[in-house]
Amino acid sequence: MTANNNMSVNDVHSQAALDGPSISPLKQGRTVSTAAVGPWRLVFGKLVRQKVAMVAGAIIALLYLVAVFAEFLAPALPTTAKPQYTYAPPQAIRFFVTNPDGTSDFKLHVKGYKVEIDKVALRRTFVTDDAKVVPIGFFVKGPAYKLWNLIPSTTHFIGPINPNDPMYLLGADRLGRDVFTRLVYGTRISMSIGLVGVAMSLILGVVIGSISGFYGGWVDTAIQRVIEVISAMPTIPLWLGLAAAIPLTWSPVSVYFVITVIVSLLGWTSLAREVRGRFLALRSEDFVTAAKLDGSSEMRLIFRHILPSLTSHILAVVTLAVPTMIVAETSLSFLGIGLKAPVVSWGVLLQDAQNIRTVATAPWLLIWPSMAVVVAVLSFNFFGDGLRDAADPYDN
Amino acid sequence: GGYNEAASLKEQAAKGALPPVTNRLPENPLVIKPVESVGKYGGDWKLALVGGGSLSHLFRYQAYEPLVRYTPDWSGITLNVAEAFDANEDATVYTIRLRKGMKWSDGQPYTTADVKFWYDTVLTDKRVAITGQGHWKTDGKPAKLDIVDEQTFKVTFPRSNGLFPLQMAWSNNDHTTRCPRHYLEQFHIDYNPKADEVARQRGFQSWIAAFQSMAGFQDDNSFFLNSSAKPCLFAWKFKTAPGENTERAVAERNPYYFKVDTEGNQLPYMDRIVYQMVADPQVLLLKTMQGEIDMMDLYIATPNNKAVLYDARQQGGYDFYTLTSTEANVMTFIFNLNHEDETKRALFRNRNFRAAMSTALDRQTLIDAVLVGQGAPAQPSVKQGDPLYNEQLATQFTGYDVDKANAMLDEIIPKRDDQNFRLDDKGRRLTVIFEIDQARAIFLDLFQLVIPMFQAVGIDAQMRTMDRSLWETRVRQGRSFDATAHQFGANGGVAAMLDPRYYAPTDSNAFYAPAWALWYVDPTNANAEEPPEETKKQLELYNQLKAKADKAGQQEIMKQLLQGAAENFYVFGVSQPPDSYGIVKNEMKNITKIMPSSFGWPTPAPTMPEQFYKA
Amino acid sequence: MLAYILKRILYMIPTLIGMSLISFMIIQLPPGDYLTSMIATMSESGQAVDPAQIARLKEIYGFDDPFYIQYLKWMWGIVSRGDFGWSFEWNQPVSGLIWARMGSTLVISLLSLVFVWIVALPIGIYSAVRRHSVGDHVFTFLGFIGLAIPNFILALALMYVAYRFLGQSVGGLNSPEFAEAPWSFAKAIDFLHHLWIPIIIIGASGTAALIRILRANLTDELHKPYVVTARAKGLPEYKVILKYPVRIALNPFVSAIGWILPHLVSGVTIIAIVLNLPTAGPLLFRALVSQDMYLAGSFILLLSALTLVGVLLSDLLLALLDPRIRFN
Amino acid sequence: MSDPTDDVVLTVENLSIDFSLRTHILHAVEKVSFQLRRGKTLCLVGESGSGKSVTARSLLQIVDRPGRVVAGRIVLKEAGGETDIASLTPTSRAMRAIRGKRIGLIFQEPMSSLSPVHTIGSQIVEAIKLHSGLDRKAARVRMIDLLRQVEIPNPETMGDRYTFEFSGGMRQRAMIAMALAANPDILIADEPTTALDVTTQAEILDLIKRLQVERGMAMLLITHDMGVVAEVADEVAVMRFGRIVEAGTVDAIFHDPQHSYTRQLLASTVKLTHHAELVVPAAAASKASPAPVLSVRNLSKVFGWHGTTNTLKAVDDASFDLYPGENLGIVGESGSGKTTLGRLILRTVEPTTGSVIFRGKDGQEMDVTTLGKKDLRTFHREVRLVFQDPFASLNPRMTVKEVIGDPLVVNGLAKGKALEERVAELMRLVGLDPLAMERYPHAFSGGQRQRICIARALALDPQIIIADEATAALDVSIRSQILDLLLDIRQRLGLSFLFISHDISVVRYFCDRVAVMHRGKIVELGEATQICTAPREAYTRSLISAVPNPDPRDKRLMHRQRFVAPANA
Ligand SMILES: Nc1ncnc2c1ncn2[C@@H]1O[C@H](COP(=O)(O)OP(=O)(O)OP(=O)(O)O)[C@@H](O)[C@H]1O
Ligand SMILES: Nc1ncnc2c1ncn2[C@@H]1O[C@H](COP(=O)(O)OP(=O)(O)OP(=O)(O)O)[C@@H](O)[C@H]1O
Ligand SMILES: [Mg+2]
Ligand SMILES: [Mg+2]
Repeated sequence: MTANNNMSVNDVHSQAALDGPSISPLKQGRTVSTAAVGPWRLVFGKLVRQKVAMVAGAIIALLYLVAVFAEFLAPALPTTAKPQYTYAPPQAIRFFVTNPDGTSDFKLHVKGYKVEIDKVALRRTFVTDDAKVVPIGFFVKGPAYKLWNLIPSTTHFIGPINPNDPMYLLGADRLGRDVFTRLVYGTRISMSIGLVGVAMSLILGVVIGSISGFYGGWVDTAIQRVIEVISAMPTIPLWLGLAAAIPLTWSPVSVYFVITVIVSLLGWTSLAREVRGRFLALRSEDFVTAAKLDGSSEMRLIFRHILPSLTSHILAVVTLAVPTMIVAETSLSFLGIGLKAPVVSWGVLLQDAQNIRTVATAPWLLIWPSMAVVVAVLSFNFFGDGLRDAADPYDN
Repeated sequence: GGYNEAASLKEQAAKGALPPVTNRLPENPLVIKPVESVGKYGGDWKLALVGGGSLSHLFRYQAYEPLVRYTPDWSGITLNVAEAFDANEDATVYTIRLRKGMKWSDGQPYTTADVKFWYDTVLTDKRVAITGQGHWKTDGKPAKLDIVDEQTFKVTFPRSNGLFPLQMAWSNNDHTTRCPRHYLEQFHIDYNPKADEVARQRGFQSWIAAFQSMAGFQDDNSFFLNSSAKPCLFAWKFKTAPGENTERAVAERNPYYFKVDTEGNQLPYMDRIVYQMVADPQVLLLKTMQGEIDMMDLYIATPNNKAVLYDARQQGGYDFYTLTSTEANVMTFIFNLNHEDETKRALFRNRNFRAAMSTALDRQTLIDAVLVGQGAPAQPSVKQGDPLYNEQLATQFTGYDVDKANAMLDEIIPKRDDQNFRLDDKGRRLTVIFEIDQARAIFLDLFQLVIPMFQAVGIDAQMRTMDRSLWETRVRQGRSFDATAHQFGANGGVAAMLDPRYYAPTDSNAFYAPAWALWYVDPTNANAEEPPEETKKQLELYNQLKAKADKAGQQEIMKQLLQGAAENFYVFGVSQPPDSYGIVKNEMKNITKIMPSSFGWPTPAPTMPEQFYKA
Repeated sequence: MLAYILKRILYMIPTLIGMSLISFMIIQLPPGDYLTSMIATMSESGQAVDPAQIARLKEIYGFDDPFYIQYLKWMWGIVSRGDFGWSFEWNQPVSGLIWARMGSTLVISLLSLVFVWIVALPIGIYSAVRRHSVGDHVFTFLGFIGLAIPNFILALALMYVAYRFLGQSVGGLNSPEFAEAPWSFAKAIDFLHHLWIPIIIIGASGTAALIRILRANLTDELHKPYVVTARAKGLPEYKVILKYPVRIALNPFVSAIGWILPHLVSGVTIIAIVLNLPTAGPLLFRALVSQDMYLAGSFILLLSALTLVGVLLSDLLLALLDPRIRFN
Repeated sequence: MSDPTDDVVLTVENLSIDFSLRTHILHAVEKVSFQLRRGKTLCLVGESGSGKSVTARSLLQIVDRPGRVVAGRIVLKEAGGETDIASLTPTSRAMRAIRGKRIGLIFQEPMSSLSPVHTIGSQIVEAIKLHSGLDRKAARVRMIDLLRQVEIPNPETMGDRYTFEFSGGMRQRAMIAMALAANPDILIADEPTTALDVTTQAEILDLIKRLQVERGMAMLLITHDMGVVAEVADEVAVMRFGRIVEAGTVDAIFHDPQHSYTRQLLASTVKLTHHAELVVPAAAASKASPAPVLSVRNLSKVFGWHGTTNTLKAVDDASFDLYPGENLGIVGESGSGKTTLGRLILRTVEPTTGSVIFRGKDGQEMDVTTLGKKDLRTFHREVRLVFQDPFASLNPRMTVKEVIGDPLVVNGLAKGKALEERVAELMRLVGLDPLAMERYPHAFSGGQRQRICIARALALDPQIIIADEATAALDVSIRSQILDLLLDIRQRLGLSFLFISHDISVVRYFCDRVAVMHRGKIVELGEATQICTAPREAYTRSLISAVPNPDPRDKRLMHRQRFVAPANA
């Protein structure tokens, strides 16, 4: 009898499959597949189809590559100052040199400078010296460095063939340091330190918001009060207070790291509020009750059953928070409580450029670091956008 | 005689709102010879202040009216509020005569009673406990004040105090001309039994706080705060004082000002001084370029800004004036000779160590990069050409020689670790943290270049920048900092004697030896430390110098002091400070084109702003 | 409803106490106190400092009291007399200073808020309705540029532009010639001339976030069945969108209004310093740097309290707008 | 009647609608043709997912995004000629003039089809003003009139209420009022009664019929309830897989069906009018007087704050026993407390008073109302719930394998390979293809989802399953298959069912005993056949009389009894 019943169900089932709704392939010759695809494959597949997100992802990858191999990629050292080239403008890369006999040869080079000192205006004026050819090349010998503080080397990805020749592709700063080099080195700090803070406030925000929204009641009320206190507090006093309270013997990087961490300990509130709101709505959903009836513990309910519904939101927050952290660093540097020289970060570079002299006479000091921040921020956002769209299994 | 006055005052006098000008001026007004020409009345002097904590700069523009003031070239002093200022032979008794009929800005007479009031309530009143005015004391005890009559008083020191007149002229050093008895009485319990009540009405806890605040002598910044009600002797008095408005301050001409020009016109020529409160120097720079500022050098006149200011001369309608430097060096490296850490203290006190560090510096590179080539390698010293010039002090260890520096260090701290940094006697890596006030932009630039130079000789030098107040707390009050950098001091003349901070640890500005300076001021202080013999000798020389009443005698001793400084080699520097600059609107007249730059000679006040005028 | 408001107001009391305690703690974090920076300045001008006198001053200012006594004294002054303490740096009661600056802060904050909304709302709606269109990408791009360029850099650059090409007096909210003048038409025009830079800069960073959030919320709402219902009635498309999904998508913004004040004050501080605006930020910043503790503490406390009120107001506003919340 | 073509107000010709999906193009509607006539009702029946709603929406050009009309014409008769709706731009003025004014649409989901932040009244007023040019006052008067017509009590005050203050039935009626606001010529009603119990359903059908007669409106009624079809249809079109497989007069369809699917539909309908034959309660047969596995005593639930007048007794003093191997049906009006009763037993809602005694396999008794967290978890292993709404009870972010496997994982019963095998076994048991276990819930049809929920309930070998409207969303043929499956499982595993439903025929088919609930109280409890054929209580009688008869020649609803509740019950 049992078998019989089962049979009848299966019969209809297979009949339905035979005589289902009519479908046709998207394009001629493509096979139709409705077979199951793993969730990650699906996300990835969707992501790949979003061109903007892919480009953004590639740029992020590139930025991290630059961060990892900064020493090798930079033509010079970030601290090497050449007084004779203070405020030297950027040089254009040129490809051909004209020989005296009128023919031209392919030779990668930049043109040197003619420098004059104006004693009254207290500045050097630079004129491109067409006669001075500075040949440049790839994998050239240059100033010695230690890759990751371990591997000593003198090979640079790009640089002047004669290490003493001036090559300032993005110009020089007020101490005659190469902006390109400093930008490359700055990538390392700017793209790494903030992430710890982002991760911390993410975890705190999610966990505390979950607990508040899941349990409700007095737990929720208490947590809400704490959130109110913390987020109503202006951040500048906190930064200043902390900056002054941290022992001086710590290196600037670790001081900044610690401040970042502490501030992210306080920066979780907005995410927590959002997560809580969603939890309040979701905790009474049937599928949560179903999971509870299945015997799931509260932790499992929170993390396995409810949280995945928030992935898209959380992803968006993360991708927004990373660039916010990069920008925040520059603002803190401005207040003198962020990173400081001799550490090189984009924020420090921008802080250096934060004066009328630069705006008026050396805009490259402002433009390139700003560009770096803008590109990073845009990349993170477009990539995050794409990820979010792709992670939504119900979006077509 | 027939004195002339500004139209607005004339009007008021005509209406009877003011007494006639003759009655407002003292019987014997101070006659000022204009720098170029007799001016005309009118116009605002537009200035700016950056940040709230910089009110002490007001002394430079508006409030330099001591009994005696410095001459425009800072070669000495000249009479100002005082009609006569005489010393006895051994500089123990000074007799000072005020101007008869001289009045505060509210028309009340200014007499010796005001001086006496100050002496009683500020200098010697333990309750009020306002500090400073060290030149009124010898051996920590105040001089004796004798009032002879309404105009004359005598100051008697138990011991010779030859620097007294020079110090009286120092910026903000002369309380006696800024303490209106008739106004401040109400806040002092001895003069007004209800002072406590008055204080509470104004929001103060007690009469002490109220009196301190109203007198404004407790620190430089508070003298002007909310001071529009306080009478003064200055050319301009506040109508809207700083603090009464946090955005701008306005001072108007004082109808009772005691100076006239050679043609009998009562000074000042200009109607008002208008200060904008600016939060960031960059805005001020833009405002200057736009022509919103009439005459300024503070905050904006950095070497870096010169190029943009130069380009904007046309649009801003201004030109430059020259500020001759009075500082001992562009930047002085200071090691903490009283360090808490014994090993470090011993090392830092080793003159050869400091000499080696000095030798490791490539000064020409620093000068080229940061000073655009302006300047010459030198140690903190009196400048060449000054009668006090000491060649050894100025030039020793200025040659750049890494090998030599290494060799010198090898004799002291030969051991190195795997990263090639030197180890101290205890085997720790020798890390020297330079703590720098982040507001000093030039220091930051210099240090970016200096640190690799120190590292090249195996010293793990690091820089920590911090906010000014934190820096003050750590460096001025702390003993645990390794090293720092600072400027100021003096490179010659009168200033070198008044501020010998890098030549002998005479006061708390000698950051290299705070404990020794403390010992000099107060040997019984718990934090004081007896300095070694050679330093004690320096301090003794300074005592002798102070006791000399004549200039020649003072110079003789100063020379010995400088030679001692060369031998001690407490600190080292980078370069002789190049001349600086300021901007002045083309329409501003009677401006001295070359003047010293200093706080003690409060630039440009000794060039007499009261006779500035706008064409 | 009334009970709810009362309950919320009651909740505010412990929150405020917590906030005051934290504000007080923060301003005490840096080593030293106002006296040390004052002594520092005194020594800077060559005055010798007598330790005995320092002790006396400490006593007069009450700096040698333990932390909690100082805190209680301060709180007692506020509660009993409305006395927020004394500003050492400005030598004035704190309250006068604060109120003078609070007004302009609120004006600028509100104006830039309005600016942000005016710019971001249409763009956000457009971006949501035309998701992934060229216009959407262009606006997103521009918005993010505003987000990515540190606003002090933008402030500086715009000021330079205003100086160089527009010949405008930069910084502050008035040209010097109008600073003392009474309000007039010309002064108002001048005021507006000064206002555009700060508003654009504050707006630049704010719009991007608003556009993004609005776009996301609206996208979620646009395909809800009740929108189709409205369409099926025959309503024109713009009415369909404005009346239904936009109304609901705005709710999160309404609930966030209350939190904007501290963000604006913190975020605007730097701009205000650079642009020389007479707002609370720079004064607070100075007070913190110089350890003018009652001024700083009162500022923080007041901002927090205002925020709390703002949060309450925005919650009430939200309840007014969204009956689901009102009736829960 | 005159020439039938004169009566035609709308003609659909060869309508085809495609959905371009990620992997393929779905032809949701293919070559569909039908006509709507003045004063007549066309019923569209068919399998779930066969394209009924999509067809209806296409008439107003509001098909959801990837959907597109690819062929065919939708010709609307106008005063001066004809308009092809399919050729209009969706946002054009012409199209907007048709929406609401010419064609009114009642949506399938009343819950979310109304704006949550506007009052019901204002949403109706908007529709009135848009097409009639009445001023606000007049529009409001008309709105109140409309609400009164759809039998909303106190229309003056209810008009100012919000959606969530309306019960499901009231929302559906408000929706109808809105669709009728501009006196449309054509009314499209998309399953207007799915969420309702039979009594409410009957009233709404009555109303629509009345209005139709009054106004001569043409109606397109979409439903899967063959009883309803038999009661109201003039013509019937049967859809399957996007095509109309058969169309004709209602009589012809019911009494002379041609297509195999139509026959299958009708056969299932008829089958469900009797009690399942082969079922003998296993436990009841073997034991003389078995102890009940679950004893509910005096269970009550009061919603709302204590002490205020604003309280609602959702369950009021309910007592009953459930014996091993027994199917106990619970029927009753919408909102009578059925779901709440089930939830009280599981304590996902805390009871206000009363006790629930459970006897485990080992014979040990426990009072569920006093259990601690840990014991409750063991209890939940034995008593499982199938939710009323299968879709909502499936986590949209978990694959079916994870959903069914979750109870096994958290109870530590299976892992890895073993887990996969057990899940496959369960899926086969409920007739699902185990190959589909990696798919997400949205990739299943309503019936398959319901079966997933049943598989999850069965995973832990429970003693009791509380099945809450487990077949409500299915068309009749699938419904009967699932019921058979459950009966079979009961027999094999010896479990008991608490079967909550508003469908009397399903209860009669499936249950041994039936409890009738009304306003939280169990008003009658007895043998299923007795309740369905000889109800004793007045309420039960009215309930049974409201069950539509799936025979157009015997329209029972006309003779139904109205139950007037005693005042203030
Ligand atoms: N937005 C959409 N995207 C993809 N497919 C859709 C969409 N809307 C409907 N479909 C598909 O179109 C087909 C017809 O759906 P429709 O809603 O018309 O079914 P129905 O006959 O109304 O079913 P039910 O009785 O369950 O309401 C279904 O297979 C459905 O999956
Ligand atoms: N959480 C709750 N808060 C307040 N009232 C509730 C709640 N849950 C249910 N109710 C009310 O309790 C009554 C019974 O609801 P229940 O869901 O048990 O009805 P039902 O018999 O299952 O109806 P349906 O046939 O529509 O599913 C209803 O009037 C409902 O409005
Ligand atoms: Mg449908
Ligand atoms: Mg129910």
